[in-house]
Amino acid sequence: MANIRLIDQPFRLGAELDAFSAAVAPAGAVVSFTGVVRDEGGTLKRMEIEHYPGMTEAALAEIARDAEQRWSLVGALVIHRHGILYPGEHIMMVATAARHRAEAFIAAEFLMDYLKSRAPFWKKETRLDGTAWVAAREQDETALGRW
Amino acid sequence: MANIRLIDQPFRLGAELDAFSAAVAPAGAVVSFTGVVRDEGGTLKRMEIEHYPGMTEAALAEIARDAEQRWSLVGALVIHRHGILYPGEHIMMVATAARHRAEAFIAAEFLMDYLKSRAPFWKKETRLDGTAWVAAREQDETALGRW
Amino acid sequence: MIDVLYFAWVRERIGVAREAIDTEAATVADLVDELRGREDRYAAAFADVSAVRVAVDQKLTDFDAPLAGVREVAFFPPMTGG
Amino acid sequence: MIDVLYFAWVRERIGVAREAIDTEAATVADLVDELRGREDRYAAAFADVSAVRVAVDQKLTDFDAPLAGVREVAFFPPMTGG
Repeated sequence: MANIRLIDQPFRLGAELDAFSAAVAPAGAVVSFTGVVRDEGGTLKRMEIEHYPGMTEAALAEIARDAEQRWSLVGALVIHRHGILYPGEHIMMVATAARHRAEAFIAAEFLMDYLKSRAPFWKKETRLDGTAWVAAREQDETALGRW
Repeated sequence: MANIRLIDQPFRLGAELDAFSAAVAPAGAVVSFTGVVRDEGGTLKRMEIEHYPGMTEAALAEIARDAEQRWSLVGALVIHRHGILYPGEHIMMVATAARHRAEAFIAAEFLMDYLKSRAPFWKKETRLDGTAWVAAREQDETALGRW
Repeated sequence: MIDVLYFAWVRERIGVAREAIDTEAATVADLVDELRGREDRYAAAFADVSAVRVAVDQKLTDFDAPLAGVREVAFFPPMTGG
Repeated sequence: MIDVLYFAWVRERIGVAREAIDTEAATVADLVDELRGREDRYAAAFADVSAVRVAVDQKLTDFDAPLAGVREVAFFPPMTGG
């Protein structure tokens, strides 16, 4: 069963990966992805992530369940923050565990592609010159065509 | 510059990923892969990894340099153990950092594919019923055709 | 009565995060037309519906989706998580 | 004199990890033939050369590689790192 957490405070990447890795001990391969708030050359002051309570949890659970079934994962982890974040902070992480590396890699990429475009999160950036909602990247939508 | 380490003692996965993530702060995307000694349903007692001192370091450095150049990585980390390992221990890890996730993922897969088939390591397993060298998997060799 | 929720810049343009709307609209598109006719702030939010996504009872869907029996409709821009 | 190194089961079959060999062999394949003719343990290690890989001066290469000026040759099975 996937471990899914939606949180409004920083999380400890390394500690989370250690705990996940220990929990999926029979797996031979563990892949993680972490998204980090870039400082954009010092121009980004902070990021705010809005989400849709209720739908967010359901969407993440469905995406993780899909991944687990498609690639017989030993386990999957999704952590995503909302609220205010500062440059250098981790926005989210996914981790996947499988018997061999190919499955762990592809499942992590699948999770990320869906999480980017199908989980109800919206990022707003406050830069030195003002505030703006982050626009969806067209390649994030087209990435879904792979699956 | 890639950080490459060949070690004969256990390493702390989470602490290594935290340190790597902090060192590549301008990157938006960090991917890690970790290979773990499986216990094969309790039949595996230990694994011994032999390597070719001198060539190993050179091969790892060349593979990492290739990855950094092909995908403009912000950073890359390779840690690989040799000597005796027990089930549940981490055999190796790679981590990659890039501006966007696609580059970080593909560079990590490239590192793994080359590390599997082009870095001079050999695994020997001691099972309940005896000792045997691990055979190379054909798909590990064919995986290189992708690059 | 349907609970209508707005997120991100759709919320900012409309000025509320959630409201209960008494409507006979048969589909999401009908509801959008009805809202557009009410006040400028709705017209501004729905000026370009190709930039707006919709969820009905917390499932992503499209503007043709029927509203019979529906409790909750949400409008928002394309998602930017991860 | 060339330093010849053996790893994994190639090392186990030959019984040493490294030895200095005085040889006039022009290529890796010639060296393998020479070794095979010496003793059974070499013949056993090189019985199926399709299962053996070679590095010359720590670079992977093939059995056609020339040995002129070479200091180190290593024989081993396909690698199984990662």
